[in-house]
Amino acid sequence: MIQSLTSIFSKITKSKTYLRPPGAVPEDEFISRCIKCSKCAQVCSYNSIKILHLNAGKDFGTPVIEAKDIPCYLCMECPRICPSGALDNALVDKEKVRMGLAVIDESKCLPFLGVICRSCYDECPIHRVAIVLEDELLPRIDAETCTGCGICESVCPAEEIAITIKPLSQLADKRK
Amino acid sequence: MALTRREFLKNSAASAAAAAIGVSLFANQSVFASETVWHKSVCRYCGVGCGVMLGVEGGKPVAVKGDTKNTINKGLLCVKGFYLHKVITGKDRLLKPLIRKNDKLVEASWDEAMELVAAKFKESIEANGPDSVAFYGSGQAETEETYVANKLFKGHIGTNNMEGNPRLCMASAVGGYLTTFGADEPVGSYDDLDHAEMFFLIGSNTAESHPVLYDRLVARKKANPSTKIVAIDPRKTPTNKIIDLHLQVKPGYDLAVMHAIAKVLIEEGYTDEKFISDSVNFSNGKEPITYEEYKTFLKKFTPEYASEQAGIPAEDIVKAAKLFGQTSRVVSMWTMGVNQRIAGVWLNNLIHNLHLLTGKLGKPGSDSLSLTGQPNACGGVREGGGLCHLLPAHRKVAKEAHRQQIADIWNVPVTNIQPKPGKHTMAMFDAISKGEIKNLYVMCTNPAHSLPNLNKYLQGMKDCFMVVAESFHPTETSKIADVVLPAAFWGEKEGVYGCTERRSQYMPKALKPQGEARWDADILIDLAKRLGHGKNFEHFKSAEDIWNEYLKCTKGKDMDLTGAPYSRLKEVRGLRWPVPSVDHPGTTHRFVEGDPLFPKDKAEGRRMYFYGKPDGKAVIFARPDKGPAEPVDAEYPIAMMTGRVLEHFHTSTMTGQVPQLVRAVPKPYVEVHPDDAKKIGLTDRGMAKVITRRGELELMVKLSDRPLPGNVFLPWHWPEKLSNLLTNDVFDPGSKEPEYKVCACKVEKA
Amino acid sequence: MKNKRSFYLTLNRLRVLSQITTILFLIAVPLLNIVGVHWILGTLYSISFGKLDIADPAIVAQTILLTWNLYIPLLIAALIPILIAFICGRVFCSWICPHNTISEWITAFQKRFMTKRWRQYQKKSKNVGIRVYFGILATLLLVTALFKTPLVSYLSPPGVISSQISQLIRGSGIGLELAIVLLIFIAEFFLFQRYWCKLLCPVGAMLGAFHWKGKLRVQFQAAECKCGKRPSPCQMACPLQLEPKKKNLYPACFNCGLCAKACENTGHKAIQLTF
Amino acid sequence: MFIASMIIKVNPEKADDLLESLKIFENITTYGLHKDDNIIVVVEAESIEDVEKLSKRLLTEFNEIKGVFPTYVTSDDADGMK
Repeated sequence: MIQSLTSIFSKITKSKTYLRPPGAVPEDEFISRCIKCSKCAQVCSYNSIKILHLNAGKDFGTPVIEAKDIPCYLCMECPRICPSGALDNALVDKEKVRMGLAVIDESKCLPFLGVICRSCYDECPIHRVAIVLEDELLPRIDAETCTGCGICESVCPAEEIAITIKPLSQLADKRK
Repeated sequence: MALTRREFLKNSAASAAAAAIGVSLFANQSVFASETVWHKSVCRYCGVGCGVMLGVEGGKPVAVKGDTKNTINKGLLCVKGFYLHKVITGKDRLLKPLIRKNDKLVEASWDEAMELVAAKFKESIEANGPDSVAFYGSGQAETEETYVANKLFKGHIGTNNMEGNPRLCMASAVGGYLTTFGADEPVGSYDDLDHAEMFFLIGSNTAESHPVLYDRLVARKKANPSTKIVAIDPRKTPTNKIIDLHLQVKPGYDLAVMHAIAKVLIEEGYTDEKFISDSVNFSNGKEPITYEEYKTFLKKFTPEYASEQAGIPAEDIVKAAKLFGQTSRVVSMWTMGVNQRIAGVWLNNLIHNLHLLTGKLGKPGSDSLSLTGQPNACGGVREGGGLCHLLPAHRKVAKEAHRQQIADIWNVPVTNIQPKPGKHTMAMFDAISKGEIKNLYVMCTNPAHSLPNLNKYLQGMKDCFMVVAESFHPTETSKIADVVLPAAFWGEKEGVYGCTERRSQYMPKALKPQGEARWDADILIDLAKRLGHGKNFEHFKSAEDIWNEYLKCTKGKDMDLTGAPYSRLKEVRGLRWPVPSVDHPGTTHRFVEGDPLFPKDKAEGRRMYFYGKPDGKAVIFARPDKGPAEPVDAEYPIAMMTGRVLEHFHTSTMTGQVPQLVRAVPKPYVEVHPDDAKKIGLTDRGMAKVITRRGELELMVKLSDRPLPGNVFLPWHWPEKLSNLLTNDVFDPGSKEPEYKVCACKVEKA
Repeated sequence: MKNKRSFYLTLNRLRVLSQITTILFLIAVPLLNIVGVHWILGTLYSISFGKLDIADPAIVAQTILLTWNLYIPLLIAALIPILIAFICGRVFCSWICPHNTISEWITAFQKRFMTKRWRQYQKKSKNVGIRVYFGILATLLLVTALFKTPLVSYLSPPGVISSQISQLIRGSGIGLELAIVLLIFIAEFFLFQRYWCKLLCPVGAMLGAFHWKGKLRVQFQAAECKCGKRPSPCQMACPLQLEPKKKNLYPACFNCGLCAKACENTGHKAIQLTF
Repeated sequence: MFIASMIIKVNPEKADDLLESLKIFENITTYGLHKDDNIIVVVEAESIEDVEKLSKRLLTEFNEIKGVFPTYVTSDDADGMK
C-alpha cells in the first residue's frame, strides 16, 4: 500500500519527457498552452495520441504519443484543429514535423550485429532521407530530416527495441 | 532464455576469467548451466542457403548466428534467419497428432492416427486404384524426406501423383534450363557474383527475397564501383537502391523487351559469333531454325515496339542492351517475377538467349542464375525428382531406362513405376475438386494458402481425405485436414538441403523434437510399413541410410553427388555437384573445362559443351511475345502483382511465430500509387477493397510510389487475408506454373 | 391560463432534456470520431463544430495567465460563452454542465429517500457574498499564475467528466482525475450541499463574472408573495441552497428557474425568471 | 566494442567494500568474489587502450586492489560483420 502510494507520488512529482503530437510548441510552453480539450486525440484516426491521466502526474490531460505502441503516421490532422496554439496550426507539411529524434542503440540494432534488417528504413515516412543505410546495411539517422514520428520504433524487430525516439524536449539542450 | 549477443560475449569473457582461477562461474544458474553448443546448419528459409549456427543450451534452442566460415553468407544473416530459434518453440507448435471427429480436430495417439491414414489409403487404393491417392510435398522438406515419399508413392503405391510446391515456384526455371541447356539448374554459381561487372535482375526483388545475395551485390559494387546493375521489374523495390537503370515495365509485358535487347546486341555487334557457331542451335520452339531466321524473327522487336508494349522508354532498352554487350562479365538473376507467369518458361529461355548470344556464360563472373525461393526446392524436389514426371537425380518417369535404374535401386519390379506422368499440382487439385483423387498426403507445405484462385480448390480439399504433416497448427491447410501429424522442425532432424547454386549442405539434429513430433521421413516409413511395403524401407534406420541410397541414384548422372556422403558433408560448408568422388572439390561451372563431366573428346576445342543435349549445343529460342493471361480492361483496370516482404516468409507459418517479425510487418496491406489512391479516394492506412474476377479482399492501403500508377501490389503472407483468393490459376502450358504475378483487378474504397 | 401557469414546468422539462442531451452528446462525439466523423470534436474544455471553436472562458483565462500571451483564436473561441453568460447568466451550469446534472440527480435521490436530511440542509440556505465568490475565483487564478499550475483544468468538473468519457470510449481507460470529481460528489453528499457549484467552481465563477449584473435574472416581487411559509417553497426548490427572495442571489444563482417553478406551483407569480 | 574479462586480486578484508565500489562503474560488470581474494569483472570499452586505462585507474585509485590480471579479450564485432 505504502509502496503504491509512494510510486504514485513519485509519478506526480517526477517530470517525464513525453513525445508530443506534431507541431507541439516547446515543452514548457506546450504544457501552459494546452487546454486539455482532447481534440487532437479525437481527430487521430490511428489512436496514436493518448491523453495523459492524472496517474501519470502533473501533465495530465495533455496529449502524448507512445511511439512503441502506436506511432504518429503524420496524417497532419491534429495540428490544424488545436484551438490553443499548443500545436502549430500552420504546420501542414509532414516533412517539417519535428517531434523528436530517432536514436539508434547500436548494441541492440540488428544490422550492427551482422543481421540484415531494414524494417525502420523501409517504413520511414521520410523515405530514404531521414534514415539512410550506410553500405546498404547499417541504418543511420539524419538528424536534419527526422520528424520523430516513431514509426521506426514501432516496427523495430530487435529483441529489445533498438531505435527509440527522444522527444524534442529531451533534446533541447543537445540540439542547441 | 536467449541472451543478447553482448551478454553472451560478456558471459564468455567472465567464464574465461573464472577458468583462469579454477572457478566455475555459472554453475548454479540454470540458464547458464552449460556452455552454448553451436551446431553448423543451413538456414530454413529461402533458397540462398546461408550457413547458420544453431546455439543450444540445456536442450533448448537459444540463438542463431551466421556461420562465418560459410562462403555464401560469410556470417551474415537476414532478420528472419536470426530469429529461427524462436520458431522452433513457437506458440503454434503442434505437439500431438490430431484427428477429425464430428467435424472437429481432436488429439489422438500416433498409432490411432497412422492406422486411420493407412486404412483410408488402403481402402482408396484397393477400390479406386493407386491414382486415387496423391502426395503433395515441399521445397522445404529435406532431400531425404522427399526421397522416401518418392519411393513410397511412385515405387510402391504405384502412382505418379506426387508433386511439390516447387511447381508453383521453380517449375518455369526448370523448364527454361532444360529446354535451353538440356539440363536443369544453373551453369555457374554464387562465385560469379564476386566477379561480375554487370548484374541483370529480372523480376527479382533481391533485397527483400534474397537479402544475403543482395548484400553480396552491394559488396561487389562497393569493391568495384563501375559495376552496373540493371533491373527489369514492374515495381520499384528496395533493390532499386543499388541499381543503375530500372526498366519499370508494365506487369507481364517484358518478353518483347528481352527480344529487343537481343536484337540490339546483334545489331551492335556484341555477339560472340564463334561461341554461337560452336555451341548454339536456334529453334522456334517447334523446329530448328537458322541464325538468319532468328534474326528475321527479331525484326519485329525494335526497341520502339518493345517500348510500346512495356511502357518504358526505348532508349532505356537500348541502354540496357549496350550495357549488357559492353561489360565482359554479366550475371543475370531472376526469380518469381519471371517464373510465376503464363509464359514463364519462354521468359527463362529469353534470358538464357542473351547469355548465349554474347557467350557470357561458363566463365567466372558470367552466369544465367535462377534464384530459388525455398531452401531445398533444388535439392529435394528438382534433383530428388519430387514432381509428377520425374524420378530421382534428374530422371524422367517417361523413360524406360530411367524407370529401370530406379526400380533396381528401390528393389521393386519396374512395372510398379508408371510410365505416364502423374497429375501436376494444378491438375492434382483440380482432380481433388472433382473427387477423382480421394486421399491427399500433404507434407511441409500449405496449399490452402498458397494455391492460386483458392476459392476454386478449397471445397475439394475439405471434401477429400487430407493428411497434413506440419510443424505448426493451425495453418490454413491443417485447419481443414482430416488428420494432422506433428512433424519435427528444422534443428530437430538431420538431413540435406540443396540451394540455388547446386550446393548440398548438411543439417544436424541438434534438438529433440517438441512434444510428440516425428521426423517426416520416419512418418512416411511408418506409413509404408502399415501399407505393407515395409520390406524396402526397413533398412532406413537413419537419415544417412536414406542419403546413401539416394547417392546411388545420382551416381553417373549430371548431378553426381557420390562424393558427398554425410561424413564429408558434416565437415565442409556444402558441396556443389557434380562431385563424383570424395576427393573432388565440387564444380563451380558446368559444361566447361573443370566440370568432371565435360567431354573433352567430344568438345573438339569448343569452350562449352552442353552435354545434356545430343550435339552439346544449347538452344536460342525465338519465342513469340506474350502478355499476361488476364490483361487489364475497362472493368478491371488495375494490374495486381503479388510478392513478399523481407520480414516474412511464404505463408508466415514460421515467421508468424516470432513476435519481433510480426511487430515489424504486422498485417496485410495493398500497396497503391498515390495517383491511383487520389482517383479512387483512398487514404494512407485506410481500407480498400481489391476485387478480381475470382474474389475480393478488404485490405489496408499503403500509399507508395513503388508500383506504377495503374498497378497495385499485395504481399501474400497473411492467412487472415489470403491474396490467393484473388490470383489467377491459369498456368504456363510448359511448366504448369500458375501466373501468380499478374492479374487484373479493380480497387474500391471500402 | 393553464398554459401560462405551466411555463416554468415546460422550461424545466426543456432544461432536463438539454442536460440529458448533453451527456448523450458527450458520448456520441468520441463515437463519431472513431467512425471517422471529424467535423465535431472536443470536450467541455473546448468544443468545435467544423471551423467554429468554442472554449471555456475559465480555461482561456488560465491559459492567458500561464502563457502571458493573448492567443487570438482562443479569445475568439471564448466569445460565444461570454456572450451567452452576459445575457443569460450561468445557464451553462444549469442546462449543460454534467457535473450539475449528476449533482441534481443526487439531490433528487436525497430529497426522495433521505427527506429529513435534505430538509435540514435546505433550511440552512444562504446566499453568497460577491466578495467571497469572486475572491475564491481570484485566488484560484492567482495560484494558477504564481505556481504556473493549470489549476482550473483540474478543478473543472465538466471538462474532466467530458474528457474522461471521451478517453473511456477511445479505449484509454479512466484516470485518477475522475477522483477529483468523485471527491466533490462525496463531500457534497456527506458534508455540505452544493457548495462546489455555488461557490468554488472556477468554470461557473468565470461565467458568473460576465453575468453579474446582466440581463436574465430571478426577480422577486414581495407584493406578490403570499405563501408566508418558512422555509418558503422557492427556497426549498433551489438546487444550490440559495434564498431566492433575498438580495445577493447573484452571482451564485445559475438561472435554473426551479424557484420560479415552485412559486408557480403555489399559484403565485412572486418569483419570475425574466430579462 | 571490446569486451575483456579480468581478475582483480584484492585484500580479502576489503573485498566486499570493493565489490560495492566497482558497481559504480557503468562499463564494469562484476561476477562476484571467488576463492577469498579474486573478483571477476568484465569490462566493456571502445578500444583496447580504454581497457588498459581502466585497469591502471583501478590500480591507482583503490588501495585495496593488489593486482589486475586480464584474462580474455574479445571484440563485439569480431565476426559477423566483416
